[in-house]
Amino acid sequence: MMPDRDTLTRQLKSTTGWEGKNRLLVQMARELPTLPASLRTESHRVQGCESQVWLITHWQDQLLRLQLDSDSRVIKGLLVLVLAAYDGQPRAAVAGIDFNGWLAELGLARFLSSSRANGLAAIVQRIRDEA
Amino acid sequence: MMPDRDTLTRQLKSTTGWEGKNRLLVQMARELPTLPASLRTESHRVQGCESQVWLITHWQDQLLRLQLDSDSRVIKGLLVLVLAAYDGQPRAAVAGIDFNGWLAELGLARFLSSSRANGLAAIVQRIRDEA
Amino acid sequence: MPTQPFDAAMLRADFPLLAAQPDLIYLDNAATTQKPRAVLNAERHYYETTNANVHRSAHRLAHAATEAFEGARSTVARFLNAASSDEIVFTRGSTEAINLVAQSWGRSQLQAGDEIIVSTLEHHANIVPWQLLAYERGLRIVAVPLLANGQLDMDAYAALLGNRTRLVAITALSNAIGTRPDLAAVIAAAATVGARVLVDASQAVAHDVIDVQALGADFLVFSGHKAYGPTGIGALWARTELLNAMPPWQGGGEMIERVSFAGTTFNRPPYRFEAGTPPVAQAIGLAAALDWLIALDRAALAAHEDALRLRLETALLARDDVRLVGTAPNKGPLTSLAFSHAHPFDVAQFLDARGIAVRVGHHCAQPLMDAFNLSSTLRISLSAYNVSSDIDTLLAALDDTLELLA
Amino acid sequence: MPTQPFDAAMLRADFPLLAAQPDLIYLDNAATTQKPRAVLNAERHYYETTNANVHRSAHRLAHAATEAFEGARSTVARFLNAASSDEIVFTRGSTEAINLVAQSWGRSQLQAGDEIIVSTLEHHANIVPWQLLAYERGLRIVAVPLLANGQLDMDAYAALLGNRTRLVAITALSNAIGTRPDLAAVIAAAATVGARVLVDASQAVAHDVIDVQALGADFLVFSGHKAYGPTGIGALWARTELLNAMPPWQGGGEMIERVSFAGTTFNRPPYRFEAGTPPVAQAIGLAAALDWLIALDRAALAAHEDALRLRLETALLARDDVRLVGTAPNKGPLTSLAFSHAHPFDVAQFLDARGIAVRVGHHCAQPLMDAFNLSSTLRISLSAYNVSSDIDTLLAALDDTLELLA
Ligand SMILES: Cc1ncc(COP(=O)(O)O)c(C=O)c1O
Ligand SMILES: Cc1ncc(COP(=O)(O)O)c(C=O)c1O
Repeated sequence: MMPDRDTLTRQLKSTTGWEGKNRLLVQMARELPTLPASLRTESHRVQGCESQVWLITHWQDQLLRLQLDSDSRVIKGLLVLVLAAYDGQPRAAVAGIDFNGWLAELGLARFLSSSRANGLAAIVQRIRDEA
Repeated sequence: MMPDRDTLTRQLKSTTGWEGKNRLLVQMARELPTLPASLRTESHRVQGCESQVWLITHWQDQLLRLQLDSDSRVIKGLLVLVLAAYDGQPRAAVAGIDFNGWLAELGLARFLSSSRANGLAAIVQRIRDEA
Repeated sequence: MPTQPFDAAMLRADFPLLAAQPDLIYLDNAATTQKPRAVLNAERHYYETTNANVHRSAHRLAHAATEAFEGARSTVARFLNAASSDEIVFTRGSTEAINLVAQSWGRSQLQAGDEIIVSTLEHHANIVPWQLLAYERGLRIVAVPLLANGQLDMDAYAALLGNRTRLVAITALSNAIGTRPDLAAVIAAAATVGARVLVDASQAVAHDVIDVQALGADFLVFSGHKAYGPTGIGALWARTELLNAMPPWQGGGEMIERVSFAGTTFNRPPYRFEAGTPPVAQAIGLAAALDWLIALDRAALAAHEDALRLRLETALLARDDVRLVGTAPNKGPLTSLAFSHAHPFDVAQFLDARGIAVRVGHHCAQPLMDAFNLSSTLRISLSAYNVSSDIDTLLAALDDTLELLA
Repeated sequence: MPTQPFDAAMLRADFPLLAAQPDLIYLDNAATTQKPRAVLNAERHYYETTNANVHRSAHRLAHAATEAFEGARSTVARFLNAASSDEIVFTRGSTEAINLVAQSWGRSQLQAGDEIIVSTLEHHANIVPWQLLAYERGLRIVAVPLLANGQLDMDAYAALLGNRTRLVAITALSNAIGTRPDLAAVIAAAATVGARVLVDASQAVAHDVIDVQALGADFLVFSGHKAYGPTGIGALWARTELLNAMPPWQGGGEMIERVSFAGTTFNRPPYRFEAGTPPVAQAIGLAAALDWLIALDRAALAAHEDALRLRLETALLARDDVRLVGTAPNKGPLTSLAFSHAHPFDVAQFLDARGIAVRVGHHCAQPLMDAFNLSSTLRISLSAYNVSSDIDTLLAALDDTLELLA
């Protein structure tokens, strides 16, 4: 059972300091199952230059379903947040989700910098493009 | 009779201030005969973007002979200096003439700035190329 | 209507160079403007607190540098009222921006026989890139002539437009004689033949409020150094759909998605057009300049500059040994002069001796000078920090100089 | 032999950013260096005392600006020991300089079937411009492979050289793994087939004494921001006879001699290649950076940086969960790492949390990463102001981090 938004919000907000938050992300990464190698294909890869990230989306009963993975544990921890924000959402809700705002609230805005360095901005963009 | 180097040096050195020097150049310009329109041709024109300058060189009895003109009187005054420095010089002497040094001594270095704006640097270059 | 008069004298205090040289009368603003302290501070602050390479590293400084750089892009977008900051490509200046359009859009879109219309008002930067392209691709460059007062000949323009016209390259404000073409009319007419329009806003940017969405052009370029910003930075604005269709121009870091010897794929705009480390500190300085400009009462600024020009031109019109070159209605704040008995260069020398900086020459607009049958003019170009005593001192110095050279 | 040890700690005081952030350990110098006060002061002083457009106006400021700008060109020439300052073309940086060579020299000199040799060490900036040209002109790009330690495979290089080889594009110092190819041997071999050589000195410029005349290359490029200078400026050095034969690339002001709609003639080099208003203040900042560098004991500086690298690499070699990527002899002062149990990005995150700035990624050298079968490394790159305690702090932080991520 993946942690929900509220739990994640509580945990991350109560952790101060960049090191602490990164530690928590690494721990959270353990919750996310590894994507089988067969699904880690080029077409599921999202462009980012520091780590590899894979994203698979599909619609099930009108709800968005995500599978996500990364070779970096910190990024994988962030993907847990992506999952909590978007997985299981109806199409109409996706555009309204302020993921960037949530990250900022959690003190993690730095990951969402305009930088293309990590693939996170691209992930969120791809998800929004799906809806 | 054109003024010689020593006379020019004396006059310019005893004149202080940018306005005074420019006034003197304008006066000196009167000494330089106007080039007939038939000689003010494109091939005698030296490139400079603020005023037009014409230069004709030839060798007479192994000595360099210059005809010079400009539509600007200040530049024409400077051409009097060029004439005093180079006209009548033997080929072997031309390369050794430190015209820039002389201008600096006269407080006129600004005209010889690396700038291509006035054609003076180009004139001196062309004369040196002749020899 | 501005609610209170524009206080240029107070503004001067923002400019360290002007404050340090109270006797300098700087009237060469169309060549480059002086820089307010806010711009110098912004650049320095960036270097002293943030400096790192952008987009590439994940450490704290690199993050802050990227945010500052992309924030600068947003400021430019806001300043131009662009639909998105993705429509802003940073360049070294106007010249590079026009070359980018010529070499990326032009090379990919234009074919032999196609026509590019340029006006006779244009700066070399908006002529030579098209000539180079025309020479390479067999295009035709067609020049719109001027009326005697320096206005664009709109009838001739209408007649030149045709189904081979692919681009109209036009200045928003002539750097040599101040004419502001009727851009709305130029753009509307171009639209009737499906031609694209590139607006050279190099001069307009410091004086006019620019709204690219309202304007309806396709490309617009400007240089930071002419709008109170640093050297080494400028921008191209282009509509998203045009940028998306444009191939890369320069290759290198930033503009790629994936590089291999087998094949390389490219990043999306605007990054596709920003190969290599960008001028980061300069983009931040430019944003500070635009913020400084945005904070002014722009209508009052324009009225102030126009009043100075009229004060100058009214006085000069009374002289019969001075000729105003370019007398179009709605001119920008610059005045170009020819003299009946004196060479502009000589006049400028004597003005310079009194600390008055003006420019003499063809102003990188030789075809325009040719049209007026002049080889050079003396140009007085105004800016926010000029004051009416600058004009009066200039006029007095002109009196003396023209007498001396009579 | 340096006569006394290099005092990096004292040097740090010259750097306002480092002085203001004493806890920052900046080890991302290959991305961009910090700027000494002398550079910031030179730029600011220019804006506050001299600022004007160059080459164009005749007033006092314009004259002084032109002198300062051309003086900066002479400083670059002196720094590289160029035969003449006419061989120095100012560009935005290395990337633009390489694109200039590709698009001017390359387009005018190369034909379908010609070959360009690039090494597998190259930064994207020294690959993609050649790929774009190759695609347009039907050229072949040939890559020199590496040995396992990251050295250039000189036998393979010799075998690739042939009578179709027209250019060899080679780095002086790899930004990703630190290899310094044997440039003398590379250039001598190229000469035997009459190929030109372009040297990418982007990384070398901050560390090595460069003498273009002794080197015998044809083109050399570098970026100011990697050598303690400002962003937005760099240079191309090229031999006079090559520049003279090269057609213009970008069109605009400065690069022309005479413009008319009937035909345009071009200025001589280097001006022919500097269209538009150049990055004046940045050129002056660059000259200040090079002067600052020239004033150091360069041999002592090199010894200092090398000692830091050895201190780091010696400690890391003792660990079996860390792998040095690139172990060529005579490496430059940078170290690239892979970890057996941790992702470089995660390691860098924890280092960043302790104020240690390093870079993770492909370092704009994907073909090189592909050759090592890696998608990224963690790179520690050193500079004059790094001290041995930086290395010790880094090593301690690495210990903790690798344990945490084990
Ligand atoms: C070896 C090498 N070449 C070229 C470049 C490109 O330099 P710039 O991005 O400053 O144009 C870099 C740096 O990014 C580099 O390290
Ligand atoms: C109207 C106009 N267009 C283009 C330019 C070129 O700008 P830059 O030299 O900054 O590239 C200038 C200024 O020189 C200009 O006044």
